[in-house]
Amino acid sequence: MIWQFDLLLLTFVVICAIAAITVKDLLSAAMIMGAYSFFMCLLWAEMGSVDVAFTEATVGAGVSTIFFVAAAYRTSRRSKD
Amino acid sequence: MEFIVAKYNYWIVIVLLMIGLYAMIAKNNLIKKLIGMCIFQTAVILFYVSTAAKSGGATIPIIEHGHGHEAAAHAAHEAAHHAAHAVHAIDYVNPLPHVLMLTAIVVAVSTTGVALALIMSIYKRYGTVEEDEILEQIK
Amino acid sequence: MKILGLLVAVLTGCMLLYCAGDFPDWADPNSPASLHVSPHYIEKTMEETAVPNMVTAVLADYRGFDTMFETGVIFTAGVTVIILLRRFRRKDEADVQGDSDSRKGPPDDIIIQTICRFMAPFMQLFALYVLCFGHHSPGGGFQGGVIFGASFILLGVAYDLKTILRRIGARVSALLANTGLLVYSGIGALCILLGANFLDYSILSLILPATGDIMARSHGILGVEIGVFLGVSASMISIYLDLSSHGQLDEGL
Amino acid sequence: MSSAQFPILLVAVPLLSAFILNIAGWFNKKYCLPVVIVALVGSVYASFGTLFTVLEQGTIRYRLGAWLPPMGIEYVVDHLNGLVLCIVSSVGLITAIYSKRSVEQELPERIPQFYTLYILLVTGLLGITVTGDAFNLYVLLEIAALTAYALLAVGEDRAVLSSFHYVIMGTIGACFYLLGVGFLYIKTGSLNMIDLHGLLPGLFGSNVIVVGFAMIMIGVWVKMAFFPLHGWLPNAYTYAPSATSCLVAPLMTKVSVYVMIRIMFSVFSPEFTFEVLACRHIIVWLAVAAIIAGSLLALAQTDFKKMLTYVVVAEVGYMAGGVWLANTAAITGAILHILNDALMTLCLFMTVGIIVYKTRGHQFENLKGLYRTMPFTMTAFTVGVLSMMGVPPTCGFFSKWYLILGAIRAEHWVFMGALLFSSLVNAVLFFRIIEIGYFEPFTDHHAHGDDHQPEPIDEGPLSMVVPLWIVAAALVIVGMYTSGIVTKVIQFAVPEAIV
Repeated sequence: MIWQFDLLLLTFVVICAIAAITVKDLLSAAMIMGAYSFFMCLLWAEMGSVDVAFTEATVGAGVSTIFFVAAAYRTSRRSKD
Repeated sequence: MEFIVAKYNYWIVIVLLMIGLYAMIAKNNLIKKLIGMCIFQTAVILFYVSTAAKSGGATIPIIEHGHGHEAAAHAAHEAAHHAAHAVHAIDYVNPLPHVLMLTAIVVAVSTTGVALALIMSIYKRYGTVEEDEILEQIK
Repeated sequence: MKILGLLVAVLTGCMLLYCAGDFPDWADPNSPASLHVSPHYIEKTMEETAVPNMVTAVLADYRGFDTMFETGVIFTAGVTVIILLRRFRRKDEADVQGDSDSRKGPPDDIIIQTICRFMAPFMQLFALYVLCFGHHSPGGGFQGGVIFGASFILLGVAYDLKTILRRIGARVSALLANTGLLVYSGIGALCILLGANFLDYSILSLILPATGDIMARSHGILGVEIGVFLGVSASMISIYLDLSSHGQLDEGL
Repeated sequence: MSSAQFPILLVAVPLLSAFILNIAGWFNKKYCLPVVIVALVGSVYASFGTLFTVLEQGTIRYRLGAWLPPMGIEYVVDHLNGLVLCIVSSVGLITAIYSKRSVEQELPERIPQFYTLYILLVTGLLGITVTGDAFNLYVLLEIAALTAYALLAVGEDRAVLSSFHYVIMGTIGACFYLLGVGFLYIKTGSLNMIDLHGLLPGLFGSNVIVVGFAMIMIGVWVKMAFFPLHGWLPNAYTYAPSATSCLVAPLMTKVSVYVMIRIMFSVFSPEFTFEVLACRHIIVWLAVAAIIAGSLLALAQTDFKKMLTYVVVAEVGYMAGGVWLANTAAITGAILHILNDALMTLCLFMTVGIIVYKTRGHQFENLKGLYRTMPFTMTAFTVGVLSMMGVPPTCGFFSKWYLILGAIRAEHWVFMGALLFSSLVNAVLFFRIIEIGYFEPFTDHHAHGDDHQPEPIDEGPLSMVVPLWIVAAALVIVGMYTSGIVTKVIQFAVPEAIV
């Protein structure tokens, strides 16, 4: 429960969230979403909830990033906004 | 100032909720709307997990000296043995929100999977994933 | 549309800020949330279910009904992706080519393929470890199932979809998902047949050899976790199979 | 299998049969529907058994996994959700029998997956109705929503886009509900509804509870398609396959109204929702807006099915307005309207299904001259129309009667005016349909594009017309027995604290 580490991770999470929304290329948006999920997983592990962190690491960072990449391949990579 | 520092986790949850909600409604690209939905759902999960945290040296919700199956086989003796060093609620993190959030994470992934399948069918039907181009084709 | 989104987001934000001041301080040990129900879980789990990992105990036993429906949610996602994308009739028009220029994808890189081929079995072994040690260490049915599914998806990404289809076809993954769910709800129904309430594992001690009521709960949790493991891993694979090949199950990413 | 296990058999039998059905479906498509029908017959039997047990012994509390309530999850069945259980399971059964031909025509290769999702949707709705735990309600809302997204998306060409909008709105609603439950959890520490009911009165002052209530209400209103948040409903239900709209239109909004009533009265208390929060009148004004907007937009449609979806939005305004008028007559009317409106909407959407099955379209010109070619279907449709307008022998009249009585007693003349106005508009709407059906000459307009020779339009298949007639008869029978239903069941469902 080191609050400096906690605060640092929280700022990273917010930066990744804003970046994932504003970036134009969908593939990099998927990668930033993976980073966002990974920072969330670190945050929860640091808060003591190891099971949720484990699930978020495997499900959030792992599988849903692959789903986004598969969708970006099957549709178009560029997004207008 | 103390008022802010004591609850900084909840301010970040509110900021993430606003980002997610804005992206879901205002973004034009359907996959961007979906990314906003993921952020919105993870923000709710972060809210629940931060209700579970306990300061003051609370460890993860796994009892350390529960030494495996062979000790717990003879349950009667076990109860007496356990009375020696009973478990105190104060030095373990609250496990209930963790259970709820395991469910919420899996629900979030399932909704993402279904929404992506819908986006791919929309792309096959309309040839684009941009909201305005689709609405033109419908009119 | 942008102003509406901004307006709704700021409005909800203010509503939440208005009440956020009234939250108990973050992480204070005597906030109401950690004084009402959770002390029972922390103190009684070891006596009542002989499972050191409280989260797995609460997940599969105290609130096991939630987890059954949650596995139902991931199963529904699998069936939904099949019903939406799967191409049943061959005479459908050719697949719409995504316009991304990397359509052909990177050339098959020998390094990636060999590394993935080495890692896949160890990932599957680790997944089984996570499943079986869900009682003592963080992990359990969900995490193990996703890692097991991810090992096949890794092969699918490194090579192509054929490698997954050779190992787990579309029909096998659908049937596996069903058996996983049937294992879970079957254990619940078994408890009714033996005369207790739904999902009450202590009644299983009648049929499990040489186990008291408490150990029956621990074995019940393990059985349920295996059901979740099968259901989640098969659903993940079947979702990936359909998402990456748009239902044609020919060449993936 | 003693009757004590009925509350769980309601949900466990369809759930188990969903997986058995999916396995059987992979081998042979024909096994799917019999399993669905057997499971739903068991579910209907269990739900009526539960209702009769509740009538004799009062509220039943079934502990899952034999844990004491705040620790484990429990099922609570009282008069209100006993009634809603019977509606959900019987509508599910009738629509299952009805859907055989129309699914074979519209979704020939996807039958196993369709029926798996169909029975999971009915399981989700039954689970929502019977559960006594706030978080379990969220998980079941999610199952019902996810299956509804899929079932709505396999319809006509625009179905996929409207289903995607439904996904976005539905997820916003579900996450608002989850956040609201989180607010209650952070202040009380418990998730069990009865436990919350005990803990909350001490905390009514704190604004976390007030905002938590508002968040839960917004989430439920999105699911209910209550007026300002109804954007997703018309397109989603119009372009859906006809078997899906026969199941989803009568049930999804009514079960969400039940969830709103359950949260207002069983989690929070009536005096909190009506006195502490002074927003009662605003919400009744929203209901008035829902009724007027729904009726006027229905008038403006040229698509028969889309017109009916706007009528559903108006009916939601009836029920929400009735509940928030906060007197016994109005709440009795609202609960009775859940029953009546489910039957009326089912009857109308079944007629649309038969018309689509025969003429492959649901525009107005498909209706020309149908009274001569499809006499049985259209007479049952006329019974549904009479009930929608509120003509005495049918059940629609009685719930409108209670609602208007409640509006008078609450001196809310505008709500009463809206009720009368919408009955008038319903009359105009449906007489327009009957006029097209009777007097316009029958033109063989359809099937110019079909490759096979356009078969003559005659009466709908028996397996679709007989369920329609059962529902039309039920409209009249429920109308006759209204006094019995109200005195025996609904009287106890209304909380005593209301004047």
